[in-house]
Amino acid sequence: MISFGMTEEQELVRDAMRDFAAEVLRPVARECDETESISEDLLQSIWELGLTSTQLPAEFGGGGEPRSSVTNAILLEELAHGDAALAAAAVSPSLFANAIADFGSQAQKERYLPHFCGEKFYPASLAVVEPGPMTEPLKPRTVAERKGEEWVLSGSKSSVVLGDQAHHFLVLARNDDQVDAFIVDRDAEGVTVSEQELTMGMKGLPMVGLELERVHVSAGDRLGEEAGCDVAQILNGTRIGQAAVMLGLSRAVLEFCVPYSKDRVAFDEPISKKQSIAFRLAEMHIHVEALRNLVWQAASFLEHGEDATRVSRFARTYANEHGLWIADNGIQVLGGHGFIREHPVEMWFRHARTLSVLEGTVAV
Amino acid sequence: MISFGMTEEQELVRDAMRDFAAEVLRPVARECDETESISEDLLQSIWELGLTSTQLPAEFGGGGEPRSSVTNAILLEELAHGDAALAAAAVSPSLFANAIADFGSQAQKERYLPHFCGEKFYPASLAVVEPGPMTEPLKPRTVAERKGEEWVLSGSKSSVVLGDQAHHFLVLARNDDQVDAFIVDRDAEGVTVSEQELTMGMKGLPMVGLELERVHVSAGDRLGEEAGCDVAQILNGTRIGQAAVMLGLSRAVLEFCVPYSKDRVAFDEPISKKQSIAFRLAEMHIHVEALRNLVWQAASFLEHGEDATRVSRFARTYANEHGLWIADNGIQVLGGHGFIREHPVEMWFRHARTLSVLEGTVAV
Amino acid sequence: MIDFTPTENDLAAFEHARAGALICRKYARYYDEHEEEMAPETLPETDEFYANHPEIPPPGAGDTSMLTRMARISMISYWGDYTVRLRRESGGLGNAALEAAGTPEQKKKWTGLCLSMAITEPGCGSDPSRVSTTAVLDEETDEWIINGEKIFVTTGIRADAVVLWATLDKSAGRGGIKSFLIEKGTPGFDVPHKEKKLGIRADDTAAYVFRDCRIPRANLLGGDESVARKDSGGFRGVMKTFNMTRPLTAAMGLGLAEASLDFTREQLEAAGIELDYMAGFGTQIAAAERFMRLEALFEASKLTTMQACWLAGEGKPNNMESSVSKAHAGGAVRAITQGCIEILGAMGVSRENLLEKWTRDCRITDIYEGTGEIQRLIIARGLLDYTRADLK
Amino acid sequence: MIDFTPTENDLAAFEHARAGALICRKYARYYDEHEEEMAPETLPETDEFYANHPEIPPPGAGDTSMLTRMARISMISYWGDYTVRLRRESGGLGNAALEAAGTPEQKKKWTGLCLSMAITEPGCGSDPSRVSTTAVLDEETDEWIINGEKIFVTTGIRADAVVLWATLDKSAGRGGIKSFLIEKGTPGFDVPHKEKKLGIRADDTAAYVFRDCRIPRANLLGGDESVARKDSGGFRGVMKTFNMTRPLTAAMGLGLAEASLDFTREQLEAAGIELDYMAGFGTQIAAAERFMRLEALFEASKLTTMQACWLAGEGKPNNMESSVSKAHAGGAVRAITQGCIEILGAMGVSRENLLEKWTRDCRITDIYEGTGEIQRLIIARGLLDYTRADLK
Repeated sequence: MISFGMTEEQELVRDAMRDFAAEVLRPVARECDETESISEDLLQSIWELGLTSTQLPAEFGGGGEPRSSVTNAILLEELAHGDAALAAAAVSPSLFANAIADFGSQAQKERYLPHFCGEKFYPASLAVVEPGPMTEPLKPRTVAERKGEEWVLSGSKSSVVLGDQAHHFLVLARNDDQVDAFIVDRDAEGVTVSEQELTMGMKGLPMVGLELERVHVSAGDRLGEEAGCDVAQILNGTRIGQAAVMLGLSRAVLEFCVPYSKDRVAFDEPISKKQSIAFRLAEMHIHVEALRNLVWQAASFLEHGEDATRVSRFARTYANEHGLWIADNGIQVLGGHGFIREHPVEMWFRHARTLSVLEGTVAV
Repeated sequence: MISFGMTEEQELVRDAMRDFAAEVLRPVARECDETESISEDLLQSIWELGLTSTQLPAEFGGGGEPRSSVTNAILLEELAHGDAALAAAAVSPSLFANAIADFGSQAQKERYLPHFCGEKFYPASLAVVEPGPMTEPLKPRTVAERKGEEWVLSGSKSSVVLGDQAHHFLVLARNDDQVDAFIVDRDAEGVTVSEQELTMGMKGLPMVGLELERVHVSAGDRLGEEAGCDVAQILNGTRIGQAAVMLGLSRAVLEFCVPYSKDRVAFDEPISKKQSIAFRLAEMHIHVEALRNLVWQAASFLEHGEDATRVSRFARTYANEHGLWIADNGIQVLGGHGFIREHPVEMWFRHARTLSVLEGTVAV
Repeated sequence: MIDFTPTENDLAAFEHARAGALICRKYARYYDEHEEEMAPETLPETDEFYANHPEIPPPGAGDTSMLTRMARISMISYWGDYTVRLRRESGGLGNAALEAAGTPEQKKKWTGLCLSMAITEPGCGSDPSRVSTTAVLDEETDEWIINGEKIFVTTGIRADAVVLWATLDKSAGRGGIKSFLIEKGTPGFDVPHKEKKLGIRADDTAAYVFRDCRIPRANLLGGDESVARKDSGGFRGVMKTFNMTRPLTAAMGLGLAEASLDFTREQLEAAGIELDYMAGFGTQIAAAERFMRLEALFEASKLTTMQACWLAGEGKPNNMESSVSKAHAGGAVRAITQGCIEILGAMGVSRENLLEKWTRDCRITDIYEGTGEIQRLIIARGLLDYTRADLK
Repeated sequence: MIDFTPTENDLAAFEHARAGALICRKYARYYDEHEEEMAPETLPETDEFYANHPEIPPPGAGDTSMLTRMARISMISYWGDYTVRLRRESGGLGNAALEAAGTPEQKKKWTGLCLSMAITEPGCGSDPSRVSTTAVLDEETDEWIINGEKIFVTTGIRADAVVLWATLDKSAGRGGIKSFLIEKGTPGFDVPHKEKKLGIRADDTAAYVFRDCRIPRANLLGGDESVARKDSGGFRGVMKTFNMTRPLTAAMGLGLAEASLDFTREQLEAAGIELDYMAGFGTQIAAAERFMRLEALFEASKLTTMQACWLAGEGKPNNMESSVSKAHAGGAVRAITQGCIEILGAMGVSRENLLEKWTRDCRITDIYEGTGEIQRLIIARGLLDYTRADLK
């Protein structure tokens, strides 16, 4: 049944996240950006929302609630409305934990999931992006070679979120034409974690690079073990997640520009009374609304186990095209004030550009 | 020396063509479009402007004036300001004649050029486009096979302008990786000229398809004979020509919309006083001015024998991107009136879309 | 709940519409090239079609709601053709207005007729408050006397009667505008010509002229009461209609855009071009990437249109969403058809294919029922909490 | 004649600029990351550079004209970096205003100083007629008393003095605005801080505060006469300056866009992606086609900017063309840097490369010296033959 109505529960989640984003995330966003860090306290207080653990199976200590990609998209929009970088940080352990929950063998679930159900923030991450121009998430250059009972991984990854503190990485690697995900411990021999990468935006979400020099992992560390996993489905989750974050960011821009343009007087009236401004706000709204529908559709397909490949691409493509436009025009609406770091729009401009090119950094 | 000033002679040409376009072309454009034809009388009266013959060498009966691609770009802009289809028809014999003048052997020049220096309109055309999706002008599927002293041509062409009456065709064909142009007489065995093609716009410029079934031409009919020719340079001339026509068309849209929007009252004032309209007119003007510079640059490179490949692509790419936008927005400025065939903007919309996808139909 | 998966019953309804649309498409080119003819009320295939394709039951409790489904079915029907229908809906835009604002007596009398709606005048465009057609009450005969000209009257030739916008008092602006029911054949009501257009050529868009045309007092839509209740008069009645018609207008254009995408996809596939939806940005052949962007744009517009209808079905306010869907679709169909032509090249502008026709037909989407600019005004006012006077 | 081929002499000048720019680029990242520091007046390499790179003779009769060449040289210099220079120009925007509107005495006294220009106020943005900083003449002491705040003062820290816009009479709007020359260190003239910005961080954009700041009567730019001649006063003087500065501002942004394209081209080539300029539409890898579109946009903007300067050099009116070049470049640099990031992916936003910095730096192009919206207003007024009152 095609329907656009949130459940009551989803409305509650939305409201709670909206409040949290406004009260906790937005006030510290600028500081996190300028210091290029996120405090342990903040990560812990986000952790206590239970974003990761609530939807993990009860048998491993989770809340046992059925995972809803749609609900996750809703909450990501709200968190990203507070700040895109902190939103991504907030749900980053899910990048790893949900892949294990979805595709892990029983042994893998038993081993890893309980970590994500504890009281303390437990970082772990996904490694998709590789250095060099252009990104082909499903065609990694990192290789996994089977040697007897082991896999040997070699390659480089970049943009691994919270990789400075992650305990485990889920690394996409290629064995001939087959792409798999491998669980790699931070301390495994041959793994080098780089200094924090310096980026244009999303600086409250520390990222690192990984060098994998003939890293040996056991056959049991291939996600899903002998069954393998559906890497495309994992990537669809991240494409939707990034689109949801772009959605929240875009709405933040619009909602900042509306009152600003009503207050700001030029040529004897509020600039909001100029069609060049008013129509631009309308255009932002049009694309925010449309993007939300695309995100919801893709999340719904993913949630129901339908093939979400096309719809995820649509959400991500649209999010980039219009999210970048909206963030750019947020600056233009503010004019000179958009260019200085007193207002958040310049930060959102940097966030949007950064978010648009990083794959695998946030998921629903 | 980088300079943007027309010579006095160019200004004279511009003014003369502007008048001709306004007095002769624009008044009949709608009728030519609705009847999908161009009258012999009109072709003859255009012929008498000497657009083709003036710049052909005196030894073959031409005016002997040095050919100036820049001047041709200027005159095409003006003619297309009258009507894009009729502008293309006006200079169509040059597609063939100038290629002969530039790359033909002495024998070829002696044989063909005098036809274009007579008092009567002499149609001949270039065959670039092929049926099927997407166009790769420099990678034709039509093949030319060398058999002893002959070439055997096989393939299909479409969008051959004035092909219903052309005496000769210059056909692009491939021999392995080598692309050449071949002079094919209309009456050659194996040549089938289709019924007039029915198109969306540019209907005052009748076009046909060609079927070439093992058409034998002599070795002397390869353009340039043993020396061959620079097909890329011929195509650059057409890319610039099409950009120049798009430029004239775009300016026509703008110049129609300006007075219209000042006259048209809605919500108690001329719509031109709305920023949504006024800024759109400004945007049209910005792109018209920029496109003219690109066209002039490419024509100037071509004229001076410099490599015009990149700059021609820039002109054509920009012409399509912004010409299509301008023609589309011409309709929007007129609203409902833009949709009816009383005003020319709907015709220009069709012209622009048609022009944007046809290669080799007009040249500087 | 948020869900995007149609039920079996929904799918059957969509398939039904598509099968019918395919038949209509066979006639699409003919009636475009023969604009002087009217597309027939029913096609030769119509009876056989309905005999072989039993009616699909209306949505049940678990199905997609009626209006949401209707949005999708409209897209699919127009995917076949803009004008040709298996069986023409008997009503026009005026019927919706009658439904929304008519008195019980009026509904009883006029519902069976095809009613066009005449708003636009040569000088008024998207600004209905500038209506200058006048209605003057002749107290002696209890008749309205109508004078004025109307253009762009959709279904204007086929309609049996018209819902006409006229002003009782020009100085009252918007407040003075009322709607009147007028039958064809009434003395003083002329239909001088069918408009010649860029697209939707088979559609009978007409011009109407009224010269001292007299109609009974009872033909004021909504009855005399509508004159008394100043701020809930005819204008608002029609605006209410627009809340339903805007997304459906969007859906009509989107059907043509979807047809364009389907045609282009087939051609790309035939040419051996793969569409890899997992590929990274920039790594595929440009035509494929461009095409996927157009698909994303379509999908966004499709969902947004269905959402506006879904809200209406839920009885929720959808004024903003209606305008969003209309503005979005208006821009999307322009971009999609242009993009498909650019991708396909010369075959995109050939009249041997329908893509060039869809391009012309759907260009109306951003114009009628309020241009994209009018929709953006409505949206901006909503965002800024501005009145009509605050933002013009 | 219409010609686009630089002469040998032109090329030597461009090469000279490029060699210098390459040195500046080495410092670009450092001063971006250390915004609290000021980029130095000269670099360690400066003297050696000028020793090894003899000055290029000014344009001769057959060369590209001075102003046209200057546009291209600006692009090339900014291609190195937005802020770091081999040797800083001693002047600021205020020097151009002095040159355009100063009296001979003023020119003599102030030309040697670096003059910033202070127009924008916290509440006035792109609307200089809303200037609320006041200048009141104290007839007794023959001094002007200045009060108000200014923001976004380019070279505001480095400047020795400022050309300040202030109003003599708010009720006179634009007509009441005059420019004043004020030296740093004058009591009542404070420079509270350097602005923290998205980009051009090393550039010393400052805020100024004036509190009962007294300056000699003779510091009114253009002298007392400028008060008398109402309609050719300070405002027009500065607008005249803008006619020269708009295309040069465009050129500065375009230099950064060109740097972005050059970097992206290198990366594509290194990745083995061929750019085929003869290829048909849609047939290449998407990144290549996208890239060529960005190149075309750059080229269009480059030529348009040079044309505006060429007109100035010919002594021809260039008001429209100046705005066209500024509006075009403002949009082009936004699109080009965004496109390059999208093409390159993660490396595009990494601070290991300069692309992300160029993206931030050039974002100012569409904002200062009149936003893109202001330029479009000017262009639309020109097209429609409208006054400022006709189109707001």
